[in-house]
Amino acid sequence: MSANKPDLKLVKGNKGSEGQELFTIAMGPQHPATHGVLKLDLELDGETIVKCKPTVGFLHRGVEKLAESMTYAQALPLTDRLDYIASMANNVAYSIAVETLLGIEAPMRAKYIRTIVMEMARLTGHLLWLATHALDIGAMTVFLYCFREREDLLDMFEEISGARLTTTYTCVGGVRQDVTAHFLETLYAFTEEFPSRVKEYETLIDQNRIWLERTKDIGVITAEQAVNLGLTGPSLRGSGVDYDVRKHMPYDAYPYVDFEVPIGSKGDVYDRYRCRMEEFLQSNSIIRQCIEQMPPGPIRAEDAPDLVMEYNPPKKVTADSTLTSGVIKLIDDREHYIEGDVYVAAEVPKGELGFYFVSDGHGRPYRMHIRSPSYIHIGALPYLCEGYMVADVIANIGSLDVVLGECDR
Amino acid sequence: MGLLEIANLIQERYPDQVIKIVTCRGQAAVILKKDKILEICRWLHDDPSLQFNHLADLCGVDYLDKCDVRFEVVYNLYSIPNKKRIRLRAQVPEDDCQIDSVTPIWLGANWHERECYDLFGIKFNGHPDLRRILLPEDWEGHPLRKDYPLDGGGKNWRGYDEVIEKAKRLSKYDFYNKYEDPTKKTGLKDVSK
Amino acid sequence: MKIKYKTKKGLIERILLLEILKGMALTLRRMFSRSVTVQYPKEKKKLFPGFRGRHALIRDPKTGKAKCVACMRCASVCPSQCISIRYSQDEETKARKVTSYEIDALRCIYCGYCEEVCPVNAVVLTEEYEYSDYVREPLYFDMNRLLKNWDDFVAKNKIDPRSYINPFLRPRGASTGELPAGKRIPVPSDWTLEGQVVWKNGKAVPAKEALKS
Amino acid sequence: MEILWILIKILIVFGVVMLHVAYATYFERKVIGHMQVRMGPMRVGPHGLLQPLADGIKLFFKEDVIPTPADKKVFYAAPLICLISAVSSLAVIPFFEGFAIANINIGLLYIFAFSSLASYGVVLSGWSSNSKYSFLGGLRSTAQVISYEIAMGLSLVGVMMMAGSLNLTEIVHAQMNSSFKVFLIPQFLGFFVFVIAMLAETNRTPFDLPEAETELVAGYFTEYSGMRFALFFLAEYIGMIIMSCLGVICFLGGWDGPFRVPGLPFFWFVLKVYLFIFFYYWVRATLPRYRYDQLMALGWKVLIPLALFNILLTGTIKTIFG
Repeated sequence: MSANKPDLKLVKGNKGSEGQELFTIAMGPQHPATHGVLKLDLELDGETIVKCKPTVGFLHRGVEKLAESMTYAQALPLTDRLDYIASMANNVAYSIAVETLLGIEAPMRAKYIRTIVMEMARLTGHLLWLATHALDIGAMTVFLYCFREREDLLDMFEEISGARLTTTYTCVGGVRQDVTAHFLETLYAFTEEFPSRVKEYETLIDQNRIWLERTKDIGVITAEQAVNLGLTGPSLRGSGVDYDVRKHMPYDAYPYVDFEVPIGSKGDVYDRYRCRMEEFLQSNSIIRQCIEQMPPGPIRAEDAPDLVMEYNPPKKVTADSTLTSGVIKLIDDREHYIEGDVYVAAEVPKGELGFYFVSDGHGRPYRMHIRSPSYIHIGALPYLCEGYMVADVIANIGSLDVVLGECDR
Repeated sequence: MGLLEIANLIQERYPDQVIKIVTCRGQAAVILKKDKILEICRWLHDDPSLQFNHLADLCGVDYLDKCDVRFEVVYNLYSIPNKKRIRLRAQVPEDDCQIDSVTPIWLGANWHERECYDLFGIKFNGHPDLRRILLPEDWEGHPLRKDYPLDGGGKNWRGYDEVIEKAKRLSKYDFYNKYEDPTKKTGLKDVSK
Repeated sequence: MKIKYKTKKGLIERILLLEILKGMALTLRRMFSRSVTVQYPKEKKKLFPGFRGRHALIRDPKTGKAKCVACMRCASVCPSQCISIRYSQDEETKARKVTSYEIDALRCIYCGYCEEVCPVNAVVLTEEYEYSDYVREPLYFDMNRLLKNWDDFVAKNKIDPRSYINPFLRPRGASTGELPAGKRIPVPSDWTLEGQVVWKNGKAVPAKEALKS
Repeated sequence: MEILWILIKILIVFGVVMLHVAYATYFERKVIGHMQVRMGPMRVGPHGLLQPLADGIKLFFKEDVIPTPADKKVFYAAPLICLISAVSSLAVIPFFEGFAIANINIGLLYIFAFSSLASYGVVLSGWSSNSKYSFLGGLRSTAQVISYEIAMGLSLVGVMMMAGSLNLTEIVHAQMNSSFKVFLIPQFLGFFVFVIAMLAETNRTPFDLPEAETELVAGYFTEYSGMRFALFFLAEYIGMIIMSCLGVICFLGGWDGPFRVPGLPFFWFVLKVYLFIFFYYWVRATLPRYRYDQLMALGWKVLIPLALFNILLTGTIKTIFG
């Protein structure tokens, strides 16, 4: 297919390569395959795409502006609503960023719990990606098989955080709830079962000739181009670039666990698909290792800022060994709210989710910028789609795994 | 390479461009003048020993009364082969609110810059398609500026009147009508009579 | 780790459509496996304690009124500012008395911050999720409504209001010393820092036991 | 008297087929549901048995929305063309020994002619809706139906050669008299091509691109609603039943079975048709969808040469062995 890509330079204005008029079609914002409210203005020459123009912003809620009038703790629930299919990962990424800014270190147990939930979020995110990607290409049974497992994971989220989607599970300096024995046992049983389930999905599509024809050599993007376009996550690794925030800038418990970063070679839809399928197994093994290694201890840093107060961070209280003596010291040597700026990234299912904070020394972010992977990925969509066919746009959107909540913020 | 090494390299090469080097929580940032930003970025991108090939983030910041120069455009660069990070902060004054676009170097900067233009009103010279991106084309003002009215300036959004009018017109098809007792389940009822 | 995969097929595989037959065998096999559907209004899923559902003000079993002391912590922490409290203050004792406590459930984002910061365990998000309505008014909870929500919850789930615990009233794993006095309620041992679980030999065991052995 | 008898026959066939169509939708939802580890319809009646009835009532009473820019007359006519051409094909199908509304000598050709006619309905509906998605869907469908018609026709030439007739009853008789009892075994190549072409002809997965919901929303009937939508729906399912009947008659020995079921002369026929229909659903639950150009390539580069080769083979064997 890629061989007969039309020469885009010949196309001028509204005329096709042979002078005929182009067929303009607006795909979205209400369209079953655009994964939300993405709008694509496609100009077609027959069924071949000559020009693809994405329009975003239909879900813009001004999260960055909202956060400026909230404390760091209050802004955390906003991150649930970015990538709403793997909100745990956003919670963790946000907490890490704020902790870096405030100079807090989460306790070890909290780090392990966070790594577990982050990888669980990666599983939920990738499961939904596989479900919708396969459904877009027409394999609708994979969709429901994926949701079967996703449901199990969401139940576990509900057990520890009290909500299935908008979890708000982490907090600055740790996590809000400790894990239970039941949770650990269910999760461990799940990880034992999960590889066989992945095999099930693969049986349906991996070697299927229709699937191969629909994904091989479609949406090819070279390594250099992919880096230049700013792609991250599995979409970048499918092109063969070894860039994973978990390895490059390790956070939480990632330095202590053993995992590999799957890398593709060609950069087509199939490679990106394979990358994510391998990540299923890697995440699975990370979860297992974390459960096995998880130490006991506190789950929230002692000097974590209070949820409520903003200008006066609570002081660390130390008491004499005998409380009755009434000697209580207030330690005031910490500098939480300094002036400065940090950029901290974490690897969420979609790619690199970065938070750029500018602090002016108060308990609210002066400026919070969210570097959302989906936003950049949709920006790269025209480079992937032009020259292919209408049906390939669907495959490409699916393979980039975009979520519009995160894109529009 | 240490924390400040790359920042110092930039200062060595462009001493007249660098205003200040700041660090915060183990991260280094170089505050620059905006004039040669494209050149500096190209050098950082192309130099074989630096290779800052990944533009992680680009955004604007509005320091309304906190700084002499009102705006800053922040470039978070990452070098995937060298695993190094540097942050450039180019100062953009309010009266000359424009800066060179880095899209010739990183294609991915395209949408970042559009967003920055949309929400801060900073113009990027040489950008291929500088339009609003997150907000509607006919939006007035740039919401992430600190002096943007938080209550929307007392104006209703475009199309507000039409929506209200339509809601009133269609309210007769509501199952419950808010002008009546909500506990009374009236079903389809025409209130215009 | 470079991914290795083989997509080229041999002649026999190509002709016999082996991979398609495998897929079809799988779907046929699944046809006879148990379905995972929950027939919702008839069957209901068991929720875990701490599910963040409908708001309620806990009725104090001693006084029969709400426990709220009008400290305003919930109202100030609420990210969506859906809680509004009015109180009157005694001139002499400076004691506050709540006169109105309102939660706009349509504005609420169910983050659970209010119950977490409440020093006396007055407000709670109950494990009740079926309260949708066609109009907005019933979803604007005033104080009486919030207390009624609590009564409904107690009656429906047949719980003892004295021993009711919720992971947000007293977070699992929080050390007792850090908690305000009103939150130091008795909880199962695995909720406390001492009863924390770790993984050992293929099962979750309390950390104490794991250290002993 | 003759005419009255034919009328009664028509009524019986039409009524029975409509009932089967209604329950074919139920059957589909149940089968695919269970393959996808869910239950399918469960609410209306015990195990959702009254679901088709509820669907029918809903579709019948729904508002009929007609887009303003649509070409009204053609828009009205298109679903009727589809339905009539599908229903007309039922006239020549022998359901059991001696029972066909019209036992004509060119039965096979008749079915082909009418199934080609259905594509007019599709393309007209796509065009008259004045919607881009419908238009693309209509075009895709026409191209697909036309090219797969060829493959399908050629795949059945082998059967015609072996039976020596185009009359469907004769074809079944020829199978009953042949040594294998079914043409499936000597004509396996033809059967293979027929099954694939059958899926494409009725626009079913993996060849459902005319109505690919993730690409073209719903293809040619995007703009249809209510009863008009239901007509398309009926036409599609009747088309499936016709194609299954054709497969059963030409390859699986029609109403003939290992033994006679007393009182139910159509038992084996219905059973085999339902096997085919189950196969339709099974494929739908398993396979992804082809792309437009890949579909055409498959049709022209694989299926038609295969079918031609099959004809050659059949001819050669028939010439040598008499």
